[in-house]
Amino acid sequence: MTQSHDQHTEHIAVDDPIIEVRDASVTYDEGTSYVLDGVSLDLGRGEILGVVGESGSGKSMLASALLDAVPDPGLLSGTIEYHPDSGAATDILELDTEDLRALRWEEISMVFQGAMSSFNPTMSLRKHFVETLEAHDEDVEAGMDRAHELLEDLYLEPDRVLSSYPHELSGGMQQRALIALSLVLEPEVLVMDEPTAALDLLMQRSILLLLDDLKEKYDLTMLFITHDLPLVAALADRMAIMYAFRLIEIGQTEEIINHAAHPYTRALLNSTPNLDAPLEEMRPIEGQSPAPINMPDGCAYHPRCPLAEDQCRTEVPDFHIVAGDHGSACFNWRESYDEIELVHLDDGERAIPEGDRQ
Amino acid sequence: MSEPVISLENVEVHFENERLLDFGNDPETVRAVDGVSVDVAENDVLSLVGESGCGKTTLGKTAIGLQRPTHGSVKYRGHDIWEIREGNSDADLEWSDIRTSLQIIHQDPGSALNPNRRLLSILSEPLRQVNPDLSKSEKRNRIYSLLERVGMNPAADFADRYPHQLSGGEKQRVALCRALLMNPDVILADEAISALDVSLRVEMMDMMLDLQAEFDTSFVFISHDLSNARYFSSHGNGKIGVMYLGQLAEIGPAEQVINEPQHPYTEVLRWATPDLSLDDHGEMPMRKIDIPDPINPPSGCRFHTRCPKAREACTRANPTAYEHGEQRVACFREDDTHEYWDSPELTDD
Amino acid sequence: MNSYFVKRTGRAILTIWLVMTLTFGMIRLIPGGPIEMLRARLIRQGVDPSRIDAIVQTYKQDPTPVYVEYYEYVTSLLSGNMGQSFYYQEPVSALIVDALPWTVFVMVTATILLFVIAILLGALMAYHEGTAFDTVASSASILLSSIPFYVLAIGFVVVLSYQFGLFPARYRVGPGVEPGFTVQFLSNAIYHAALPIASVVLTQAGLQALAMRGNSIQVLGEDFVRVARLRGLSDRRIAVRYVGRNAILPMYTGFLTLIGFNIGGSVILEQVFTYPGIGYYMYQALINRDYALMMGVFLIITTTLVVSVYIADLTYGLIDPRVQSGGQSEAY
Amino acid sequence: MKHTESDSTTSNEFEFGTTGSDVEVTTSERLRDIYEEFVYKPGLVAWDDRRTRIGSIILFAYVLIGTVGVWLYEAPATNQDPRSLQPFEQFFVAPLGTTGSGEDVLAMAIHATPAMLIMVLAGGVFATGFAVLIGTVAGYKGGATDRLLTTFSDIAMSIPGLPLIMVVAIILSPENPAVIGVIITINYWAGLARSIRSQVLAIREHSYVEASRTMGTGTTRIIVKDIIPNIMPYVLVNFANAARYVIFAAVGLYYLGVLPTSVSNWGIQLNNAYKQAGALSGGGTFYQLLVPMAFIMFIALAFILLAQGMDRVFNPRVRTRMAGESKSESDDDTDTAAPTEVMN
Amino acid sequence: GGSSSGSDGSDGANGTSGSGDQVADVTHVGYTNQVPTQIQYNPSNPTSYAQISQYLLFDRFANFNFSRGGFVPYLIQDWELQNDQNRFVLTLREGVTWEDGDSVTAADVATQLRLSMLSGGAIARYTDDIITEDEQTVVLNLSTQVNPRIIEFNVLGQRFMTQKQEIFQKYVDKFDGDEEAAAKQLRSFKYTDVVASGPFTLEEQANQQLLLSRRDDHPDSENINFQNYSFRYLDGNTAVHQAIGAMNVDSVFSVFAPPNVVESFSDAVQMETVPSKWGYGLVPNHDHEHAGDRAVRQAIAHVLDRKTIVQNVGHTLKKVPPIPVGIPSDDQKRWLEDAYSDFEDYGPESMQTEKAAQILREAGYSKQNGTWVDSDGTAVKLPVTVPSGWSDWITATQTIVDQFNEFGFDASVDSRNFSSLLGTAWPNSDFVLSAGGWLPGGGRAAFPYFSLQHQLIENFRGFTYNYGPAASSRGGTQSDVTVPSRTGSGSMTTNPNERLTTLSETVDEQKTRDIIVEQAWVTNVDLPMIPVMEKQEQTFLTTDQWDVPEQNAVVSQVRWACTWLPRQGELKYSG
Ligand SMILES: Nc1ncnc2c1ncn2[C@@H]1O[C@H](COP(=O)(O)OP(=O)(O)OP(=O)(O)O)[C@@H](O)[C@H]1O
Ligand SMILES: Nc1ncnc2c1ncn2[C@@H]1O[C@H](COP(=O)(O)OP(=O)(O)OP(=O)(O)O)[C@@H](O)[C@H]1O
Ligand SMILES: [Mg+2]
Ligand SMILES: [Mg+2]
Repeated sequence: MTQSHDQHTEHIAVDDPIIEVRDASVTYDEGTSYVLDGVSLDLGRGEILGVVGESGSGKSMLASALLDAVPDPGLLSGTIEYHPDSGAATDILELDTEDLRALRWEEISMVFQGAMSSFNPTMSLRKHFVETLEAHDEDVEAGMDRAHELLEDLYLEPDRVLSSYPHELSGGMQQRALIALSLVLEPEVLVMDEPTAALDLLMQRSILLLLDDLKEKYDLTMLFITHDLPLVAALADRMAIMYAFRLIEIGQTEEIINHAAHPYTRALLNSTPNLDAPLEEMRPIEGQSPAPINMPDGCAYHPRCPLAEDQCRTEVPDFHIVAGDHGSACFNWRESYDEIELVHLDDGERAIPEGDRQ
Repeated sequence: MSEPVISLENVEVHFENERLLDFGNDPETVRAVDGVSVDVAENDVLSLVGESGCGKTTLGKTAIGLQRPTHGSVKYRGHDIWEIREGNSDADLEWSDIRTSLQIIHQDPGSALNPNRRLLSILSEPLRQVNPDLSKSEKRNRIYSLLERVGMNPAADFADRYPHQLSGGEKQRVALCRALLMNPDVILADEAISALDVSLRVEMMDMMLDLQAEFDTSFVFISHDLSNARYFSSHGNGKIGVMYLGQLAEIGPAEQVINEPQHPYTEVLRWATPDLSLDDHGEMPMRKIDIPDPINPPSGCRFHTRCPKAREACTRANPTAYEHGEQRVACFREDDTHEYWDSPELTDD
Repeated sequence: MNSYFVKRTGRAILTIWLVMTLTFGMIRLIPGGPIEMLRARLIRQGVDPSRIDAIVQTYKQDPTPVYVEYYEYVTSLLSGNMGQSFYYQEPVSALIVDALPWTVFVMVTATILLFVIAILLGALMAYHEGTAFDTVASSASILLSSIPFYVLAIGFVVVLSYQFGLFPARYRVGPGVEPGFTVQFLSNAIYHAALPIASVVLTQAGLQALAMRGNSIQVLGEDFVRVARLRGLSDRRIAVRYVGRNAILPMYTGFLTLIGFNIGGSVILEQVFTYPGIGYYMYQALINRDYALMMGVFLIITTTLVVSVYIADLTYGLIDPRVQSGGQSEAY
Repeated sequence: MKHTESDSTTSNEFEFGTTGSDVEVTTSERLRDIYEEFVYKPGLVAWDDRRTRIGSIILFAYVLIGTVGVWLYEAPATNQDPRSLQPFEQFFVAPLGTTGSGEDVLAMAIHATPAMLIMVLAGGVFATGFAVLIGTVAGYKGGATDRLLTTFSDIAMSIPGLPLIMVVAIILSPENPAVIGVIITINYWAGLARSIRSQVLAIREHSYVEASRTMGTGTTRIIVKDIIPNIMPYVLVNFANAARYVIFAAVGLYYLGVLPTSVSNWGIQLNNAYKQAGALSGGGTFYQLLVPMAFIMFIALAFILLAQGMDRVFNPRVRTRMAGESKSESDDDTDTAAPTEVMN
Repeated sequence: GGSSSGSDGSDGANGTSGSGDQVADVTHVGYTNQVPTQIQYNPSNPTSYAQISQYLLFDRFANFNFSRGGFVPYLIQDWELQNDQNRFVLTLREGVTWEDGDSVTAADVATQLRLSMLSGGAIARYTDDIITEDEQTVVLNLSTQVNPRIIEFNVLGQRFMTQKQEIFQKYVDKFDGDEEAAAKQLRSFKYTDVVASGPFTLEEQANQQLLLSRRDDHPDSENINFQNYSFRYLDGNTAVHQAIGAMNVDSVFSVFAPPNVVESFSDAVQMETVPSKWGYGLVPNHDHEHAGDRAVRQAIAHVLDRKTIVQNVGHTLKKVPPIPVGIPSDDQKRWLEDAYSDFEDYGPESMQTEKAAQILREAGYSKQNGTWVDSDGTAVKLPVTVPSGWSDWITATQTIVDQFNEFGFDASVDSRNFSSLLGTAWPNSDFVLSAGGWLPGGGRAAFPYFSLQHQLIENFRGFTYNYGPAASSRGGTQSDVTVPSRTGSGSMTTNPNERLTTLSETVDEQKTRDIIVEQAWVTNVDLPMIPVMEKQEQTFLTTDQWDVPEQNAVVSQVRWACTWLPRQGELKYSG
């Protein structure tokens, strides 16, 4: 088959999106450097979408963009449509200050990278909860009951935690308290930007488990950002891979893990230490990802890509539909199956079930 | 086997913390390391894993003589290093010899290198210590060759840079070079790869393993990630030690610890280690998420507050290490005749 | 009792005692004693030389060994007696009781005022970072800080007091104003303190404002401020509880230290304004070699300084919840 | 010891890299390096910042006045010109007027400059040098050394500065400007030492310091190579602050008449104008106050500007970015690193 | 009270205008530089003794008028040296009373003189005892012959009728026992609850002012047509300048106001100056190889341009002494009379470099590379020591140093702490030339005996004075001096110590004058001290609401016009 037969598309759609991101870009330095470059993405209602990418690839920008909270002086363009349970869709970027304030935390909430710095160090946690409730004109008593329940769900002792100052809690506790804080207004969507990056694995895994429970209990939609691919593998329904400020691959988790079609994704999978995989075949990715001010033309991965061709150097690839809702922004996604073996799979699994792939 | 390079015997490290404006309380004692015995052989790799705050760093630093143990002994090739330092030993070893033989690579690449010195200057420092007679050009040549060896080409260009002009991975490589230039017997790699991007970790570990073979150096490798520890220890034919609250829960050859974990805590760590398999890891094999306060560690077996298999007996006595093949495991379950088996299971209510 | 508290208190007392001893010794090294200064004064008054000799003769005392003098000084100090001023012929404690409130009034008011101004201005500059307002305010802050307070004070005296007669140039209150809690007295006292206070405030607020600006900008960049915005908190609350509180905290110790520092600086200020406070007496004591008074004033200024740092150290933990553990550091 | 083989290989491998003239190159290279490190790049960065640029220009002007100026401009003497000339009255005789005894006011101010500069330098060097010594040793060594030195500086800090200086100045009646500078900073260093200590406490937690210790590097070398360069920006900023303090205090003491009046000084000029020439009482001698005031303010301004702008200069990030070595580093605006604890 | 001086802004002299003999309820506002609450009136107590208010509260014995060069009788209406000069008889004015109603009697005067005698006053040296002849007459029985002018100055000068017998007799009695204890008690007694003898009584001692109110029953009361006199506390010259400039005060005494400040005052401010009989001169270290050389001293005197120095310091403040001699400027002509023209004036208004150079050359000095060196080739180095902080003296010194340097002496300003001058430099002669007073100060100095004594025998500071003829107790050797004789050729050798003793004991007027001329000549030639300028005391009177005599009137030539004129009916409220 030749590439011309490939189906390609600007974005991979889902059935019942709660958030539709279209061509979201963030620029600094008066438009000269893109730190988020034309990202289009659907977040399905009730799903957990894992976003993976190496440090500096624009993950946090994407997360901030969802709340129209890109740090100054960044400029955010594109559209981000929010579809509430009932009622009309709104473009978040068009909202006025008051509506935006209502949307944030009440509809879409966020947990930041680094809980340690997300709390005001001079205020007790109870204050944080109370002031959040007050700022949104909620009933404080009912809200605090909710907070107690949330904290208990997160394996914390509510009274002790609430009367503490942030620094009196361990990192893991702070992170869980922050999750509770972000859920206290019962939002629909929870955006989590590397909520566990600073924690050790045991705590990360435990929190992930709790998140899964919370998602069920509170009927949440989650966007989970991490640079640690295996971490989300067990949690996420779908996964999106980011490289150099762009989305380069998206699909069901199983698809990504077992049938990743982008050379970068495959390399990333191969460089991930894994308890079960044979040791010999793990390979690091050579080279470094580009900085926003000197992005290469064409596919941003081409300087590191073993499959790079002329076309890659000049054209930015769209999503090529690999299978169903699995899209990969690579001209040579087919070749990558042969050229880059996934080391973590058993030999049998490595073959491409040809029939499924277009 | 030959005599171990370092051997720790029943090492304890306690820190006393004074608290401000805290009326009436005694100073608090953190038992960061509490009775650990372990050996590091020539050309060995020992990985220490465990949760944050369990005492890995403290144990590692104690092993290389950066931290003075409050109890127990740390021996370098059979001689107590603190006695040598104090001059109380009749061994024909100088403290400075020991000092140069035990080196460290830290976790944070950002603070591992003095931001005010160029790489050449940073890397000259170890040579200055071990080979003060080398001429400037000889020093430079050695540095260049080692830089190239760790893949930093062109070396001359890199040597002229400041640390902030390097990526995190490159900084860690320089830190590795610095340790290697000391020609050490043991390098403590304290989370040396944790701060790096996932994609760079393997590369860094490979590099260390290559050089371990080449320079005949032993590594004490600290990580909280079991899969990294496995990668490192397995390749280096070494051991993995699992720490919990200042004590060694389990220690043994890498593949055995990974594949046949004996201690319930090792299983917990295994559970927590992410992998690319899609099947559910299942229920959390722990009764509580948070690690107990190291100031008031639980009585008996330290893990009993979280251990899913804990029984009443575990609250009473602290298990000693049981041999299990090449592994050593601190759990009563190793002793088929222990009263553990007869005591009731612990529940949280 | 808490050991830190005990240690800190012990150190404060030790400090005061050491400074007292040091001063005691140092003052005795000053060339020319009170008697010589008395002689000089009498000569200038045109008193008959033979009478001067007679007077001076009667003041001469048998030389006591320094350690005896020291012992006597310390013991009488412990019973609250600071000795007799040779120049003013009054108990030192009476002079200090008379003068200290005025100095404290001027300097504490000035320091509080300058911090309030600095905090407000600094916060405003930070919020408007990069705007023309920021540039102008920063430049003005720097310019004002380059004026020594006494130079501004002299300028004030020349222009506002002498040229335009808007403010009194000297004294704590006007003639005929009787002390008491009367409106007249209080307003008169404020009127007289206005220029001294203004010269301290104007010359010192700038740097503090810049510090506040820096702190605020730093805090504004903190994640918790961002999160607070996302949480929908009002701007006012963020400005006060989040940015303000955290930016002011690092200035707290500086505030108390500056009070002590300024009380020391009153030596020059009160001279310029002929404001008989502690600093004024310090200078008088110095030029008249009035040992007892000098010691007394020195001791009082030292004590204020030590006490303000002591308070700062002890209360910082209460104000900043993060500071809980006294630093324990391993010796290398 | 162990890897002798690799030793030989490395030296062989890089034989071609070693040129015969290695040593000479090193010397001249080192000179070039020193120039680059300490003159060119800091200069470049300093120049880039408006504050340091203006500050340096002003300071340079003072240095010129203090060196060339005193040589070009006739020294003040009584009756060198007509008495009580107003400024600009006879511009070519005495541009800024004369005193009641016919001294050129500008000449007095100019000829007071060299002593002032020496004072500032001596005071600044003493205050910062001593503070660095005490602060780094206390912070780095910790333990009993730390307790001793900290108590020492705490006590020094608790002595009221100005009164202490006045007493010492009267005891010693110093005339040498360098000595005066040191006396003025006799306890100024203490606060600085305390804050340097706390910075060192943080710095010594950096892993490269521990790495140096692990290599067996001596304490002195660690302090000099690993610690001091890190506090250099802070020290320089505080040097400028100390300099300003020296000016303020010295002028104040001269104004009060506590220091010997044999030398000329702006403070003495102030005093004379204020107390003798009747500048207050509308005798038309206000200009005699203004000239020394301006001299004091501008040099103080220079030091504030330098202090405010200077912490960038020795920051290697900014330095290399300016020198065009690295392009990718983000601008971390060091503006925000204003000192939090400033004293008059 | 009737004080109208409520605030800084108001003029003290408003209120109902009095006409004719009526007493206006106004306050004349003067000034004091002492903290009012601390002022006390026991003249035997040196601390915080009043400096101005006692002039109104107490009657002075007699007042020295500088213009007349003699005492004007006041409380002591008449005095006479009689009975073969062994009695000094004082006669009191009639009708003077204490404010408690008692008359001021001879017993009071005697008490005060006795206390002075007992506590070491100068009269003790020649007084056997003091007796009261009757209510109005006091007699001093003298032990030796004394120059009557000396007695006058010692008994009448600067003495106020303060020590009422009723209150102070007990101290006299105490001297019978333990003298030291008595002296100490007397010295520490603070006389604050005063019983006035003058035309005013002390009404109030407040923080900022002393308030005095008029007494009806003083003989001079009728001369005073205003009710109150207050002394406002003003600290420092500038405060005074401002007060008088804004006419917030009605008069000030003894203030230091340079010409430009005086010029800035309104026309309604009138300045009176009186000589202070004290002033800046150069005191050489006579043991110094150059300063001890008469030729160098003469050269110095020639080099100095005294007029320029005075101009630099301020002509309102200082006066140029016409000739450098041990007699105050105003009194030189009066005492030297015909001999005046024989005296060398050393060029008061110019630098006589020619003459100076000639003198030096004759004495073996020469000029090399612009600097004078002595015959050994040692440069003439003349650092001039001056107390730091005395700004007028420093200005003068600076000018002198500049003139020296211009001439070719290697001179510099050596400013030192006053205390270190007092403590070490002066006692140890650790200087080359020191700024110092060339006159002893006070009205006394108008009698050349005192000023010559000061120059020739004992530097008044009571420290080492190593001039040859000086008293041996001071470091001198009481040696003779040889100077060229005043008239024509030849030289004259004299022993100043002996001659001045003679002067103090003679009652013969001609002899007195002869010795004065002779010893003045010695000071003029040998220059034991080099007079530079004489201080002027300034008093300011406002004329907008007060009638005062015209400027420089003879009656105003006293210390202090502002307190003397009211008694004389010469300062009246005019509305
Ligand atoms: N305020 C800013 N101004 C300019 N560039 C910025 C700013 N904040 C972030 N960037 C740049 O935007 C790019 C994307 O940043 P982002 O924080 O989204 O990365 P990330 O994927 O979240 O990385 P990490 O895993 O390190 O958090 C980076 O290159 C970063 O340098
Ligand atoms: N210098 C010290 N003073 C006091 N307590 C200390 C000190 N160093 C470590 N501790 C305490 O000792 C315990 C063990 O610390 P250690 O750093 O060895 O843990 P770790 O296993 O390395 O943790 P991590 O994975 O977070 O690095 C912790 O509770 C820590 O707080
Ligand atoms: Mg991020
Ligand atoms: Mg650690």
